[in-house]
Amino acid sequence: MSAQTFFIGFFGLAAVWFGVVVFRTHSMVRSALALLFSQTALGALFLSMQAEFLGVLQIMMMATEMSIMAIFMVMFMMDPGGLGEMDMTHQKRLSLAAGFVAFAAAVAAAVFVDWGPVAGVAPDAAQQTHDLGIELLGRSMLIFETAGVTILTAMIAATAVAMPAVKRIGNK
Amino acid sequence: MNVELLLALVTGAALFGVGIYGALSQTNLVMIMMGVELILAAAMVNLVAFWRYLHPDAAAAQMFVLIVMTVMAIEMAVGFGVAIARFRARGSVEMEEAAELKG
Amino acid sequence: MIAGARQGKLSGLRRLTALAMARDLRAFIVPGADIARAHGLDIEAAGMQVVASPRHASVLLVVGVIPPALREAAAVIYAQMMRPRALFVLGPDELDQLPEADIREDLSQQDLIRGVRRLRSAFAEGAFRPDVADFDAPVLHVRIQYTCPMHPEVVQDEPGSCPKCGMNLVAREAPATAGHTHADQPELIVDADTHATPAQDHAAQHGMNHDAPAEYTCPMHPEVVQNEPGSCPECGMNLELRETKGTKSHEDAGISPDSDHSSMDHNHMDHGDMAFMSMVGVTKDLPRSSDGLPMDWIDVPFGPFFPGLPGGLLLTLTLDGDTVAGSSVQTPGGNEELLQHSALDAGSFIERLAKVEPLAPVSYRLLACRATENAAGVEVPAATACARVGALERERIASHLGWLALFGQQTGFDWLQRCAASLQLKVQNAGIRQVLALKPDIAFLIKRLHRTPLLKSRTAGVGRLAPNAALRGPVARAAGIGNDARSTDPSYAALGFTPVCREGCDALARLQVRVEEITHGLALIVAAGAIELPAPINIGEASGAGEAAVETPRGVARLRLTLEKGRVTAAQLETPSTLHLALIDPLIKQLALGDALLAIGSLDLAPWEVRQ
Amino acid sequence: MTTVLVLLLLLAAGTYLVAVLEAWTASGRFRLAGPVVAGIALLGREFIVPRKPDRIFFEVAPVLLLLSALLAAAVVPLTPDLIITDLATGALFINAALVYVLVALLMAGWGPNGAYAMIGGWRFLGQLIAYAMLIVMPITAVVMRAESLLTTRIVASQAGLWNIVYQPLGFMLFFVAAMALAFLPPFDLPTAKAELAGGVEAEYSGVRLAIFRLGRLALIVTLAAAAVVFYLGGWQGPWLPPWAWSAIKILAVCATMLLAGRAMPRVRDADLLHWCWILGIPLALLNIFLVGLLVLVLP
Repeated sequence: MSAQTFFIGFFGLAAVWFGVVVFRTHSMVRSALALLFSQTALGALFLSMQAEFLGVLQIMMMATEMSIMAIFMVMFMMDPGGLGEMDMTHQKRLSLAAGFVAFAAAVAAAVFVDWGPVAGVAPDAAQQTHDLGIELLGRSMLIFETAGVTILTAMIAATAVAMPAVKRIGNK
Repeated sequence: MNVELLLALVTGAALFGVGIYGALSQTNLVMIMMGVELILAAAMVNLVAFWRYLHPDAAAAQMFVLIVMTVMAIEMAVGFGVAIARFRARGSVEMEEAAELKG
Repeated sequence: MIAGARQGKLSGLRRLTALAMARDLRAFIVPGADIARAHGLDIEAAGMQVVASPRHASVLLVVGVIPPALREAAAVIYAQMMRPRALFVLGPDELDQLPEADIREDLSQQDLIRGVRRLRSAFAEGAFRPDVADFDAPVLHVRIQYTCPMHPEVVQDEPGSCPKCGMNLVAREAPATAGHTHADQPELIVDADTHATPAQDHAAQHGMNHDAPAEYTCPMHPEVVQNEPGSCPECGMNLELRETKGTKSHEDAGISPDSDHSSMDHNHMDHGDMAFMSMVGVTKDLPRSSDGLPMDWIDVPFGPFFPGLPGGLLLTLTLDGDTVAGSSVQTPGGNEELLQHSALDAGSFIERLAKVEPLAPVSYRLLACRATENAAGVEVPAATACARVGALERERIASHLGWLALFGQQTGFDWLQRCAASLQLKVQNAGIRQVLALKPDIAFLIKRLHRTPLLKSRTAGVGRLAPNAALRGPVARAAGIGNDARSTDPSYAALGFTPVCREGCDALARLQVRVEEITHGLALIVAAGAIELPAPINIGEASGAGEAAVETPRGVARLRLTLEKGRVTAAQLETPSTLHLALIDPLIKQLALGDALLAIGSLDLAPWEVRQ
Repeated sequence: MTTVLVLLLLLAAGTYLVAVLEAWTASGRFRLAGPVVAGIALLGREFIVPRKPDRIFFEVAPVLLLLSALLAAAVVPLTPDLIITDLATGALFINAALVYVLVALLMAGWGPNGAYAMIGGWRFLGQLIAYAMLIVMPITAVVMRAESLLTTRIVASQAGLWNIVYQPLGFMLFFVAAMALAFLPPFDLPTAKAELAGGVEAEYSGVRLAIFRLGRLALIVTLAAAAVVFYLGGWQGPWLPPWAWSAIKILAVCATMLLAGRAMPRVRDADLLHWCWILGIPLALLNIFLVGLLVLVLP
């Protein structure tokens, strides 16, 4: 077993385990931080698959994102500390079944599809970063720009929705 | 069949399953968003794995992952915007109480 | 040997750490650094470092007399400190809730230094002991109750499930009776048998109170509140029922100080037997923040020994995030009879009044002197009156410097804190020559203060007060009211006095007024040419009624008294801080926490002189 | 392996000197033995666990703070060869590691179940959203000039002209944001002594407090080292050997960071957010634009 296999397995397991913890813990802050560590483990998984830029970016982006998640969890949950051990789920059986079926189907696809020849080596990290930059600002520029504009629109829209409706309706 | 590719894909599948379970079973909007984040994360794992083991020379695959990250951020922004607005109006982001959203 | 030693044999590595602990003394000062300075103590020069949290302290330094009301809080502070910990008492005070003092010295800098030396050897030898007893005090006993996180009105002494929704009940501490700096003590003695105090019963009743006055409010416009149902004048939506906030804060007091993780409690009761827990129900009665979100408010105690507030001031803030939603203030004692039910002779009365307020003893001594002289009809020679002005102004300078030190501490402006504190220590007992010698240092401090970046943006607009009759002293003068007892004082008129006045009514204006008064005070001392403590004049067997007013550093204090054959039989004191205390609540509403504390600090309250 | 050990030792030495400096700026007393005495004393003192804590968070937070500082230090070169790992994404990695300072403080705030700590933790979160951009965007401009994310390449790109001259605006923004990230005065909102009795630090005692403070000091050194690499030409300089230049520059930046905030009052959090959004981010964008122009115009 190569080191790469080991690390992929290890970080994959960690990511899944933290993912499960998200829905198992009663404390909402723990839940948000479990999601953070799940995503961080994925970042490490990317690193062990030699996708250096993506891995580091994932580790960086998710930390801020999930920290913000944590504060919203505390705001919007009935029992953020989880001391009441209340159950906040519904249609549990259906969800479990759906989750399991999705998992099984995806695994089946992974196992039974012929993925074709496997490439041995990836380009080194500096080359990858360079290629990605060229790709982003060359062929995929339109998609990249669209994504940028979309995120800006989403930011503005979200802010507008979230702002208090001061005198907006009142003036009609 | 490459072991590493399989491991990565199974990881993706497991995250996908957990995410589906979370998105369906949780009653709170924020928790549902967490489920969706996991589903998107699963997609990212698969994309990276395909890039690494099938097309390591295609930079477009990496760009695709960046797009998924953007989608995650957008989902967060819009989700929280809606959550704040609902919380302000109704004092709750529980889905059981969002009858009027069903349309 | 110290009572708060840590368990273990003193050997090897532990001996080394004990030696390090003896070198590294970190003190938490009770009741506060301001009192220590007023007694002329320089803690840092004596070799101890002052810390802000009892968790970081190894020495509890008690300065002077602690009123009985604060002793419980002192015991809680002691219980929160890390072991090995020592109790270092300066002064003759017996503290009933605390263990026997490890080191006891008199109240002076030499004694403090000697005490620190003794403390070092006590730590080096007795930091670890194989047999240590846990510190135990009645205030640390906590009764555990069980309550439903969804239905806080369900409270019982046994674990079980909620009769309304079937959830498991969670344990919590029964509401405490006194406020502490930190509500959570490290050592808990769980005592399920303690009977509920009246205060707790009261809180429990409030939780069940269905008859609370109802208010109707618009879900979109929280500012719309009326007493009857109807539609919102702004958007036409139907108004929703909510209960008034009064009940909420009472009921909350038990859980909130430790910002309990299950803090989404509420006092909504009409869920009936709903199987599904409605979050709408949970948040319906929560108070709305200024941005319209129904948020959970927590009550956080600040004081009585909080590092950023005058020592002894017990402030409880209801915090909505980082914003202050409400507050309550308490001061230690203040109800003591001036005469303690018996007539005092004039000399002891003056001594007694000088001790009322440790932060401004000269002013109160002068007040008592003047009132007795007025009652006896004695005239004071002009030279003495002039020298008394010198002493009063010296105290004003020292007090304002002390306030600057507190201001520096509050704003994290270390240089100002250090510089102002050391100047205060030098000025407060200096003779006229020394005061004049310190003039350049004070001028440098003021010049540097004027050039400080960010100072304006930090203070301008904070703690804005409408000019009104309840303002006294520098606070009034910063609001443009020339309220100054010195203007009518003939001995001041002879020295060419004009009051300092500023418009602005905010913390910046108060800072400027105090700084300017320091400069004016120096000029007045130069004009007076002498400093002499007011001494009681022999009034013989005189009788009569008299009154006097003195402009203390915090504002005018008035004293009325009746003399009968040389003995004071009745006395009535009016102090500026009593009036200022009532300003706090409206002053800090909707301010951010840092601004709120700064606003309170800018009032320069002296909790000790508050009389109710 | 030896590189790692040497660098860790150097980091420890730097941290120690910074501890001495910080004690000096805070109390006005220069005691060379102060930090070691305080550290040993804390090791012997009791570690108190408050009531009803989130024990995992409470225990992990100080370690995570230290870890994130150490990880960020791993890609900082002291000389061309003295670097633990010269990652191809080094400049981004520093960022990624430092974001976990926020996570650590959030955990330290939530863990002990105390109001002061919790407010401190949330305050830092509010702060970070404002200035995280001010760390990333100046680094972007630095990377644009170097045309590489490699930290060694970034230093090499400044051979002719240090970035502090090439893009002074970026340096100022990065410096201020770094001070805010290390919650140094005047940005010490999460640990404000007189507002929150120590804030996130308030409930820590004994060994954990020692680790928390150590992590914070290591963070200051790392940030100073990053500032040196990005803007002050790293190891470059005449006469002295490269390592000496790195050391001198890092200590000088540390001292400036520690001293700068002591002579002014703490910033209000509302003001900080306001300035970051209204002033900081437009200036950072302007900086990127200017550097882009310079890169295109200058050969």
